Amino acid sequence: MAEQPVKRVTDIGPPHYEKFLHPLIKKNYGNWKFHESMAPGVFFHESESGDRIYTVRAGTPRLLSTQTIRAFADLAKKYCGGYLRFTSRHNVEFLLDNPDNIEPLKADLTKIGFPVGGTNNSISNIVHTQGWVHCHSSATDASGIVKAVMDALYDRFTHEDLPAKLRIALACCLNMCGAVHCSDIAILGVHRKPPRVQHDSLHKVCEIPNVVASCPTGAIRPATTEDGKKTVEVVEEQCMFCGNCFSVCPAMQLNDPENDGISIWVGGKVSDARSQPTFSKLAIPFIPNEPPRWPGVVNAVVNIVDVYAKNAKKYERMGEWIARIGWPKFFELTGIPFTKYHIDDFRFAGTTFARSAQIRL
Amino acid sequence: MAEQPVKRVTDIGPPHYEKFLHPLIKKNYGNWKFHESMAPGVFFHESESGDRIYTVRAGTPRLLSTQTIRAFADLAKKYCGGYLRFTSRHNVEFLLDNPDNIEPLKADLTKIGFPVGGTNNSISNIVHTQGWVHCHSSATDASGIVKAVMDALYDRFTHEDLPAKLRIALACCLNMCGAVHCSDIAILGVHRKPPRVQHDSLHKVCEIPNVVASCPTGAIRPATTEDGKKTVEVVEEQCMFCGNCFSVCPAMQLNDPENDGISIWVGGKVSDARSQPTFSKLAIPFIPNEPPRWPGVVNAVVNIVDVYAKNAKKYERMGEWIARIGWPKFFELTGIPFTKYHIDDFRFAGTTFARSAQIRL
Amino acid sequence: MADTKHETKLLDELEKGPWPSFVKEIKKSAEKNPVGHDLLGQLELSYRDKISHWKHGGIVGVMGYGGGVIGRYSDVPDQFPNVAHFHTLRVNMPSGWFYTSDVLNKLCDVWEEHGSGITNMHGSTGDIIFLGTTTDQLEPTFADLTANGFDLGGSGSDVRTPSCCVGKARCEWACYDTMKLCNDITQEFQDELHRPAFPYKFKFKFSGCANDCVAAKARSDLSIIGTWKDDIQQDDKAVAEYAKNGLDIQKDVCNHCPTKCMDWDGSKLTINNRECVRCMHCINVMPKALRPGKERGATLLMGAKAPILQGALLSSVLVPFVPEDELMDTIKELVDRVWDFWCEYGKNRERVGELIQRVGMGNFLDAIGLDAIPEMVSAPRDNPFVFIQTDEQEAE
Amino acid sequence: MADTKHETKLLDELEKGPWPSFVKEIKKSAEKNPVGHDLLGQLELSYRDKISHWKHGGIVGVMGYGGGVIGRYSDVPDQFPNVAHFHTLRVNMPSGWFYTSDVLNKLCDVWEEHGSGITNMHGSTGDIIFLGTTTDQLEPTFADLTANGFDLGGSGSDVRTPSCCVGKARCEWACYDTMKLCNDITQEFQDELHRPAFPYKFKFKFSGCANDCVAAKARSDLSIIGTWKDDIQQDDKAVAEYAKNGLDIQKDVCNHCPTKCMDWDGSKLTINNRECVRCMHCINVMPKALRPGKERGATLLMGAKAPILQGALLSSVLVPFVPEDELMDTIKELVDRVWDFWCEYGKNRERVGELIQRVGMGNFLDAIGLDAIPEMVSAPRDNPFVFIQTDEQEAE
Ligand code: SRM
Ligand code: SRM
Ligand code: SRM
Ligand code: SRM
Ligand code: SF4
Ligand code: SF4
Ligand code: SF4
Ligand code: SF4
Ligand code: SF4
Ligand code: SF4
Ligand code: SF4
Ligand code: SF4
Repeated sequence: MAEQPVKRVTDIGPPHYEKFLHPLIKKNYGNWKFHESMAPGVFFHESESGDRIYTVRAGTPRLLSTQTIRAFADLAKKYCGGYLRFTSRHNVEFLLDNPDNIEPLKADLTKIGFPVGGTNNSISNIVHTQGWVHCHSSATDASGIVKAVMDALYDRFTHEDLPAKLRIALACCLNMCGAVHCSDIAILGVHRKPPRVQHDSLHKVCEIPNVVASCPTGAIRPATTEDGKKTVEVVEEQCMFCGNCFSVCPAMQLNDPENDGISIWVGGKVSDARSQPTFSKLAIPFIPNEPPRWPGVVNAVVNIVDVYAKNAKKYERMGEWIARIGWPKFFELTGIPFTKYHIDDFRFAGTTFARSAQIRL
Repeated sequence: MAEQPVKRVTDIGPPHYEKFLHPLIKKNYGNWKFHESMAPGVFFHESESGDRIYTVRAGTPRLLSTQTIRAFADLAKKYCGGYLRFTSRHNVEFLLDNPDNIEPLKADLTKIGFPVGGTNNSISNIVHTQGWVHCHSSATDASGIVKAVMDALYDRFTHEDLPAKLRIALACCLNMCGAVHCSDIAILGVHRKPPRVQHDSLHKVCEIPNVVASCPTGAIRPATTEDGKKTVEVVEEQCMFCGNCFSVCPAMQLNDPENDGISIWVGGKVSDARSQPTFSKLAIPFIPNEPPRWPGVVNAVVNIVDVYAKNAKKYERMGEWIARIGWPKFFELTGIPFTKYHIDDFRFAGTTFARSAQIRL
Repeated sequence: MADTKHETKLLDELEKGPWPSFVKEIKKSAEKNPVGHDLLGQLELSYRDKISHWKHGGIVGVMGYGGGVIGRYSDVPDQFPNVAHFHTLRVNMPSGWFYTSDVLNKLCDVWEEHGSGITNMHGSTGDIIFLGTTTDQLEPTFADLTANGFDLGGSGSDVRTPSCCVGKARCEWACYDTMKLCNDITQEFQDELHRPAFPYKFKFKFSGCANDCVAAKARSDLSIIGTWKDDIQQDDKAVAEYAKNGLDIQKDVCNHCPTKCMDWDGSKLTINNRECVRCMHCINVMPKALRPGKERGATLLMGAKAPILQGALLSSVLVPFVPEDELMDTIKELVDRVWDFWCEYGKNRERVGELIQRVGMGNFLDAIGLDAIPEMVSAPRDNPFVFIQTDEQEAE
Repeated sequence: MADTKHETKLLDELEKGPWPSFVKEIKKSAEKNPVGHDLLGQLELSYRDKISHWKHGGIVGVMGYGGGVIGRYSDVPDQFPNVAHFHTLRVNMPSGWFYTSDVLNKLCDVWEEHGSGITNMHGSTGDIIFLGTTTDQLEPTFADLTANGFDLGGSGSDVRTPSCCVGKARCEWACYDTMKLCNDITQEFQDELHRPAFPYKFKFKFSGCANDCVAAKARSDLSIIGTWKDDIQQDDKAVAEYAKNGLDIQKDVCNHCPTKCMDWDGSKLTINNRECVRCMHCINVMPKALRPGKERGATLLMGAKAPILQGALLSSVLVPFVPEDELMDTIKELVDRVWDFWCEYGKNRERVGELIQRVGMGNFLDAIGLDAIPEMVSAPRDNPFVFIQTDEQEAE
């Protein structure tokens, strides 16, 4: 371990969670018997001892001011002894021992603008990433699209009337920080132009061999400028805009106002319930960036959600529904055009070809 | 087209099949209504007009002397106006309009040693290849193994008591002329040693660049012998013994008495009935060549057939049965050891990993 | 020819047992032609050495043809002079492997006169295999074959001998005339079959329905699989009959339907034909009650091959449905375009299926002028690495 | 600090609509700290230009740590001086994201004093994200954080902040104590978490059952998924109750069972527990009637990651079952071996999952000393290209 000044505290790790557990949770830790949902965003867990812990879940924009965090803290103080948590999808959960506090808490939450819901067969919060708020790689914004889409899907968050869970995630570039690759609906920022090499600066900021090595398709070659500077050149036809060269070298600019945009992917899931985890598959290769409210993306997502809601059977996740009706039917029902871009031509291409004469005719 | 001497006849193609069709078949061509099986190897097809054509199917070794072909011809003359055919699995079929001739024909066939059967849920003839009888690439013989295996499975050919069809194919090297890659059980000859380069002759008989290019793993490099002959060298760790270099260059000797042998593959199918076509999967990586009767291979195949026959449900092909019970169970029931060689490490490796927490425990 | 019998202790073991013996067959032919003895002798040696004693094939053939003969030489010619040369002829079989006794006898006459008298009925591509003769006998054999109306099949980088299932000749399920189409295509492409001009081999196989009795989907570059567009023909009385005779329609039929589009309420079978994928299972189980629809044709799939070099491939859907009467023209036009592209861009010894994988299905479709449709895939891509063209590029 | 409000015509559109608005959040924080105004200003510019205005991250951090801070600089610092430096701190959250009002307020105190007051609750790896401060504030923030019992999370080529589902704290299905194990592992590997020494990042995620509520199988190098070995705990009275209340047990439960190992005869539910693959569906549907078995533990799966560079990977089975009480030791021993091999043979920026694909699972297993078992594959290989070792070679 590196030298540290004496007084400086390091490597203490996170505080122990026990400090933050509701006494009733501590008491019944590991002894929960079953749960029951009471309303969208509200459910309770009952323990072997008969104790009940009530949960009220509210949606958040994930990007929170300290004021809002303090507001949540105040509500927790007011209604549940100051015990709350956040979920793996950026929702906040208040943990109550007294069911009488549920309605007042819901009322207060609604008053300050945070919707209660996101449970069971609803659309929960959108897992997302930084976008233009903080990241240099982003092919699109994150928070703005999430806001626009969730405005349109608001009732799907506060109601539980879908055939099954529907999980949406957004990532603003192919790095996929939102880990969107296994979502019922994935919103993914994409570039469509090869990197513009900054010949003057490249040799200063990057190791040429690393830049060349960074390209999965071998599109990058060492080169020299007229004035003899070491640099690289990109074989444009070989570039599929993954952005890896930019990740390793700032002099490989990819951002492009006109050609950056969004792709939509569907049918992925993570849970092993019924069917095994699967990747999301390409539905729409490209929708332009339309700030501030991305109507193209919003309509595309709403359309897919509505068609799914109308056609899927109970307990069928998006991908399970499509597996049953077949992809041709999915494209027909959603009206999304199928293009050559939908056909895999990467590493495992061929394994996804229709290698069978089983066809609906 | 190349010049031809005047009298010489070329490019006439095969004779027209109509010349060889039984009158009753010609009459009802395209008007068959249904078929019904009467006994193993015997079934009839009835046409809209009510006509019936009876088929008697007999197994053959595929390698036939003209005497035997003439014997078949005589039987056809005797019982069905001289009309017969062969099947896509090397069986012979006699086409009769008179059912009274079925039993006598069966009797004569049995007398000259050709078993009647191979229909429905039996084990039909083994599609196979040349082996040591005619091919230079063979890692094993073909006809000999087929004979030994079919001797052991004889009753499975003459009876129809399996859960479903069971199709066995054999290929004596990775070229897979038997197209064994989609068989319920595939018997495949394999090499296990890198090619022995014939340095003296190579430059005379082969184009070095072609030889280098022939290797899918890039294991072959240009080289020069002490006495300055152009040749190639093989990076042995990179060789997986596919034999492609030998196919393009005789100076890359692969045959090796001690290390050549046989691998067994299971669960493939071609038909689209119920489940889609699938490749056979590795069951046993290696069994040594044991001429003349290959007891190791015979026992391995018989064991797999018996376990399948005992455990599969009606209509389940080998691969459909395994899909239901899972591969761990297959290896448990057959007692075949699972090794690291069973795990794919070629192009699509990873797609066959168990990417799910769904496990029988 | 020296007539030398060889000791065959090991091979004799393969005369035992109930299954017909290829050793007996070779011995039979040896009675007429000593070549058989030397073949046995060399094979016995292979059985002892556990190794093939054939040398790498040389290029031999008949005048004007680039294929149809596989050259073969012994690596122990001194011990077995009669098989020093032991070439194979591939004789194009009639569609559906139909014969008469007379024509078989004629073929035997030819082969007894010019060769070993040993055959394969048939080779796994489907040809009649004449196994073993000498270079000088090739032309005479060919002359007698053509005189009897036969021609050679394919070998090398050409169209290989097309084959088909028995189809309408003896199967109630044939959705198109497999034997006629196989024969017409073979005749249409005689030049491509006899004179190798491709990067590698190209195989046609024709099956009349999805049961695929010639394994076309697994081993042909172009697989033509019969299917139908309208509803399965259903005879309710016959269905009831099956039920009465003890067939468990729910368990044995409906539960095995891949799309679960069948409903059996104990007395009435209802098929949702729009969901049916023409897998054939229900028809297979109840041939008297169910039959393919009346609006028939075929699905065209492309690209199957054995594993060398990039791993085995199964054919995949290119055209979901072609009406029976348009099949010949559609296939001719399709292969024309495919062969043009393949001959221009295919590498040496690269099958069409491998070419598609290398250039990408999207580019392949552009090249042959077909639109991408979802029926071509089991699922769209799951990786985001799309070589997408922006409008300007597309304009270019 | 210059306090300049910027015009935000476009962003103001995102204050409309029912879903809580991040723009409002930034504006709120701007009331206390002008940084917010410049962030809005630059973001508005991005909305106009349709492009990010952040420069490629620079290396900044706290003393002795290689991770935990993401450096960020504006490419328009003159227009927005307050965000010229706008670094992010990743603060390691408590297991299960549990807090008290007090501790949240303390965190807010720290961040209002040293940074923008803007946060993410939480980052998608799970950390508390302090969004935006200057280099000189990093050490002071860190000091106040540790004073309050918090530490930084991971970034760069190190162990990333492990996360877990709520588990036993509030879920009846947790098959092991996800929160404790997550916390113990985090504490165990503090050095690996703070001081990048790997070829690339390594992520742990802990889910108490196959529902996988932290999406571990999709996005963690080591995914620990709770499961059980014995039989599903079944309460027949409760099952009957569900049936009575209108649940269609055949349709809604049995038909969705992936192995069809459930039988419902209208009054009694029978589960063939040896065929059950612990998918959780039936339990999910009938939480009062069915529960995981009593002999609990977890399945260890390895290798998930996002698509860069070879395509996304899902974790695959490495150890089918580890009893709950052996989990900590087993995981420690396993990652020790995996990290050794990875650090020696992994390329720069190669995740463990990619390494396995490159060297082959067989070799990987040899390296970490695990035996190959069929549970590791969905099916054995279908290609014959086996790098098989002959006995001598193995001896070598
Ligand atoms: C709170 C949370 C765990 C946490 O530690 O934060 C959680 C909590 C519960 N999940 Fe979950 N899941 C949570 C994220 C997930 C995720 C991860 C994700 O979405 O990124 C998944 C995987 C989703 C996927 O497959 O793509 C997930 C898949 C499930 C499933 C399986 C659903 C399915 O049929 O595929 C169940 C079972 C069910 O809902 O019937 C489930 C069930 C539950 C139950 C009912 C478990 C229980 O008995 O307490 C919990 C509350 C009910 C609810 O939310 O309706 N939970 N659950 C997460 C809430 C996220 C949110 O705010 O919306
Ligand atoms: C004669 C032959 C066609 C030919 O032109 O030569 C043929 C003929 C018939 N096949 Fe076939 N099949 C023939 C090779 C095949 C092949 C190809 C192969 O085995 O290499 C297949 C694909 C096998 C596979 O999937 O790997 C094949 C898959 C089928 C199936 C589907 C079986 C399944 O459930 O997967 C049926 C339907 C059935 O049997 O119920 C079928 C059904 C039939 C029927 C019943 C069709 C009919 O109504 O006439 C024919 C006779 C019944 C029988 O053999 O029991 N035939 N059949 C072939 C006989 C080969 C032999 O001598 O054994
Ligand atoms: C005779 C036959 C095997 C048999 O005993 O039946 C055969 C024999 C040979 N095949 Fe084959 N192939 C035969 C059907 C096949 C099939 C099956 C089919 O056509 O349905 C396949 C698999 C399907 C396919 O084409 O992929 C097949 C895939 C190969 C390959 C691998 C081709 C590939 O692209 O993967 C080779 C290697 C090559 O072409 O160099 C090959 C090469 C050969 C050669 C010419 C050996 C060589 O490397 O030059 C063999 C000559 C043996 C000999 O001395 O007689 N043979 N070959 C079959 C042709 C008889 C006939 O015309 O009826
Ligand atoms: C902050 C966060 C997104 C968010 O808004 O929540 C994030 C932000 C960045 N990620 Fe990420 N990743 C974040 C979670 C993820 C996840 C999800 C997860 O961990 O569950 C993934 C996918 C899972 C995985 O690891 O595969 C993820 C996969 C990547 C990758 C691709 C890694 C790969 O092997 O494929 C990169 C590229 C890189 O490492 O160079 C990346 C790189 C980055 C960088 C550092 C950009 C870069 O190229 O250097 C981003 C900094 C943005 C910024 O300025 O703040 N980020 N990143 C997440 C971390 C917050 C936290 O600690 O809680
Ligand atoms: S997904 Fe891409 S752009 Fe978005 S935060 Fe992650 S690295 Fe940045
Ligand atoms: S974006 Fe990706 S494909 Fe294009 S040059 Fe950069 S690394 Fe290569
Ligand atoms: S499989 Fe191999 S050895 Fe057998 S005939 Fe074909 S090429 Fe020759
Ligand atoms: S056998 Fe195959 S892998 Fe080995 S050197 Fe020859 S071509 Fe390469
Ligand atoms: S493929 Fe179909 S049509 Fe042809 S023989 Fe087989 S079952 Fe009959
Ligand atoms: S043909 Fe196959 S898919 Fe169609 S109804 Fe019958 S079983 Fe179902
Ligand atoms: S993963 Fe399982 S144990 Fe954990 S919270 Fe979700 S359902 Fe409960
Ligand atoms: S857990 Fe899943 S696999 Fe097991 S019985 Fe229930 S539904 Fe079937």
